[in-house]
Amino acid sequence: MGAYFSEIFRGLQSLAIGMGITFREFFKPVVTVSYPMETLKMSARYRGHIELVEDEKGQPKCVACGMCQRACPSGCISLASESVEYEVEEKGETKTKKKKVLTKYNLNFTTCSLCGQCVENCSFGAIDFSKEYNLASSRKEDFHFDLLQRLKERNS
Amino acid sequence: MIKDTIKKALQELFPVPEPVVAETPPTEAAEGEETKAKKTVKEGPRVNGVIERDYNACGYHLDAQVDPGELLAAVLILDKAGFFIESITGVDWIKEDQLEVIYDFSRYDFDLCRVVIRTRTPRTAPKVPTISKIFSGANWHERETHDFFGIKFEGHPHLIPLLLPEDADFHPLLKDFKP
Amino acid sequence: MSAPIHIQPGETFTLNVGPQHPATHGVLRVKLEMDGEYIVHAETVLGYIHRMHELMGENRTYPQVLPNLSRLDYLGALGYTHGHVLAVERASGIEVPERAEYIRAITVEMNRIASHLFWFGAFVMDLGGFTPLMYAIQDREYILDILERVTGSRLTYCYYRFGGLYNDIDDEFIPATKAFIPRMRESLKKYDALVTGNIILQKRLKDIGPLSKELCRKYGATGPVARGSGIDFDVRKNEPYSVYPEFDFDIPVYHECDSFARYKVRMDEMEQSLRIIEQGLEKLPDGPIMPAKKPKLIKPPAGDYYQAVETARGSFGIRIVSDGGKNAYRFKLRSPTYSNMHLFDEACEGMLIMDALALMGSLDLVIPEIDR
Amino acid sequence: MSLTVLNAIIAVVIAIGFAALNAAYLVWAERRGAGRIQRRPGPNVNGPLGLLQPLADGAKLMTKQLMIPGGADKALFMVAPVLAMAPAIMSFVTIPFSDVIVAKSMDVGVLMIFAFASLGSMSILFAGWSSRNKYGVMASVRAVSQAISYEVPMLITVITIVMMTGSMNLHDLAVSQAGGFWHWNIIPSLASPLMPVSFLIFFICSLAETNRAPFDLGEAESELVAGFHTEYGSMGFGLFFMGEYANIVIGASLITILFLGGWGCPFGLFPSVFWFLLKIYLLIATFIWIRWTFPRTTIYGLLNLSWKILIPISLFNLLLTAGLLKVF
Repeated sequence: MGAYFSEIFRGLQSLAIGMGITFREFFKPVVTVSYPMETLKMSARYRGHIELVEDEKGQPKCVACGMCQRACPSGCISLASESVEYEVEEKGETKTKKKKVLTKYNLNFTTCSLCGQCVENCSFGAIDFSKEYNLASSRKEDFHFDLLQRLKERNS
Repeated sequence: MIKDTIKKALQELFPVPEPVVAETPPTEAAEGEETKAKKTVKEGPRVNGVIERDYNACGYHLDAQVDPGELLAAVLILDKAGFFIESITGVDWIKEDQLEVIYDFSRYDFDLCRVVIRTRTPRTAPKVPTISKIFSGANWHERETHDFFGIKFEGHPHLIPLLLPEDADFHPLLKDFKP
Repeated sequence: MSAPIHIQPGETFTLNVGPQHPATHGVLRVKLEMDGEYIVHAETVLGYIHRMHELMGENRTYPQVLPNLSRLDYLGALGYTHGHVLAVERASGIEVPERAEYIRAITVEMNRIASHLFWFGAFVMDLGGFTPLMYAIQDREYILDILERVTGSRLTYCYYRFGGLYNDIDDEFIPATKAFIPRMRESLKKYDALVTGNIILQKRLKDIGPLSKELCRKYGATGPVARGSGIDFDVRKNEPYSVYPEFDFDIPVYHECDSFARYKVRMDEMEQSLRIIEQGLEKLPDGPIMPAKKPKLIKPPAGDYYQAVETARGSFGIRIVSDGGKNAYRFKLRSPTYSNMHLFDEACEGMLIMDALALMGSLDLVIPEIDR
Repeated sequence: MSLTVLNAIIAVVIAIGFAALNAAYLVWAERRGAGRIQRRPGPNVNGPLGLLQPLADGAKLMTKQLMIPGGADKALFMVAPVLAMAPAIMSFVTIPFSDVIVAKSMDVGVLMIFAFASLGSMSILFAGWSSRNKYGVMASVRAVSQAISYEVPMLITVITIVMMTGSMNLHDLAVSQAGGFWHWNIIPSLASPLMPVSFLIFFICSLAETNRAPFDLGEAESELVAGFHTEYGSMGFGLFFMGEYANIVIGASLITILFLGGWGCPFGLFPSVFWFLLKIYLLIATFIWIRWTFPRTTIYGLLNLSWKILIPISLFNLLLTAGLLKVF
């Protein structure tokens, strides 16, 4: 009999403690962020999709070596390049040299797993993570990024 | 040490234990009679027997290879010694035209001893007895191995695809699998 | 609570719990044969989110598989990637600098707390209490913020590399983590008062869903499920890896075998993880985070390698069978919930459906990790 | 048309309006309250403080298609939601909000409310059964066993009070407690020393009767998906929802009249409808507060609580009060 009543009493007591906690929480400030109205700043190391890095002249640093393409586990990077001749002054004389110039750098973000292998494998520091996270669309094509185009838009 | 007891017990499975001149470490401790002829073939499959492995390099202590026929006896030894089943998986050795089934066992106590039991079966008609009667937990592991490799576990109560679709007739982890 | 069942043939009905059901936390389906509210027979149907990670592991180079591991278990992803890097390091004999190992241990434990917190919330939500989930998520967000600043992602981390880490911790990591520890202890007290002590919860969990020691062994259950059944087994202690031998921590074990024991194990584990983090921050050595000498291409010598780690859900094992190439010849993932879930079929027979679902919640299921 | 009929119609229209308004804004209050307990704002986009949210919800529910699952018993399926809402509205008719505001004062008001409350559990049975859903059937069986086992202690408690007052008229019950809070039934007196316990029992039973957490086994969303209204969409679901909240208002009103002095001011001054509304909304706030604090009980835990704890204690209280009333 004693155990019967003591269990009821302890039960009610535990319920009262629980209600006390939610009562206190009720008066504490709200912790959420009203997302579309307020946004958070992403941390410095946040990994968004990749973005081409430009040099001082506003051109992509990329030399089109294709390391990122090879390192990518999901094959979401495709790039193309062409050779262009250019002239350099060397020891007083002009020489023509060839170099690869990036003509296309497409990222298929639908399959990207944001592992960072491409950025890690780039020996030239030519790609970096963007801080963009407001990416939502019902169309697949919206996630096929032309990174060269985006670089131009950023500069203009 | 549980390791030595288990090793001894497993070695007794091989009727004529013959000390073999060890090649390099891993030292071979025993071998089955019928595979004696094969051991000279370096490329060929491993001979049956118990090998004590370097834990730091491999991650397990005892590595026993048995014939499918001896499998139940070997697993019973481990069951009696209080091992629990970690996993069952297969490997497709397509060059040797064999499928290997690997059973992992470990212990709950601090007497650390991981035992790997392997058995090989021909690729054309892969058949291994089920151990789900001894370890109920082998049921799903065997079904999964059946899914991926098409190995038939004889006596299994419910050998239908587990992870693959119910009507799957392909075995994706076989090396000659074309999606 | 179970009752002797006397079933007349044709008097049962089949109830499909899942693949879309609030209690299964994912696309798991359990085919229950019911007699009223009592379960007569259960059959789990898997494979709804099967992605064949093992085949991907054979088709990709070792570094390329790294992001796959965090997709196994989205709640405790770091533990799984830890297992993978340790396995490859064991196979190819790469030495890891001490600082990297310490950071790994700290971040894994943080992730373990985050995972347990989410489990705690989701489990109480299974039992019908919604508010604890929100409190748990608040604390979990704090952990995710810390981890995001270091790793760059919040959920599917790809932070560890063979031989070390992707990048070193930042300046804010240590103060933020130090501030987190007392905050978390405060929260644990709150959870204790709000949930653990609650009479309704205790009535629902005590003596419900018994899993005997022998059942656990036959099915190979590990992690908190085994520890709630009185099995003193934790890979961190039984088979020490990484820098865990350096830490002083306890393995909570409860002998009641019921759902409440499993609940208590996880709640106590959070406290133990806090202790590990505390010690890790104290002992954190200076130094490089990547080894000076590391092969450019990872090609483990031919052989068969196994590595087990203790993740938030139990003993996770990776078997790498190498033929000396840059891809694994066989890449086997031994996931803990796979074995833990398996015993549900046998354990839930004769139980009421609501008790069975409480038992299922106490197993801490993450379906992508079962299906791989 | 005679005047009494017209009166009755007006009363019913006002009752429907009151019930609908309450249902709409109690949902809002519940969501805001739950939000604050969980330290988030709750609905705050539609209108100031999200006050237009109920309108948006209502518009959404009404514009949705009403689906009847194949194999369902169509007639019952359609009747069930109406049956959930109608008795709740009917109960409002006899509830006195103040000394003068009452649609129809009846001598058996208490009985009538309980009679209509039992109809409510019938709607759950119909809904679960007719929708031909296994979860629905299980939920409705649960709800009925729950309703049966909780009406017993509830009625025993009511009998205790009726015995003390000597009337079944809700108006008389409230008037008998006029004066300060020391006259209220919740305060133990010499003749009824266990009244706070009775109050607690009645409170728990009304939680169970209205299918509120922690006794919401009928809808137990983590086990039975949505319980008896799994198959309902559109306004069918809307009616169940409104019925639930209307029942809560009735439960709170009953508690107020039986235990908390009805429309009387705690200090014996200016009794009015204001005090009545204040009391019922404080009680409803407690309902909400409880819902967002506790996990759900099990079906057997719930029956154990009723048959092993509530019924014996309330029976004991009944006998004790009966004896003491003779003495004093």
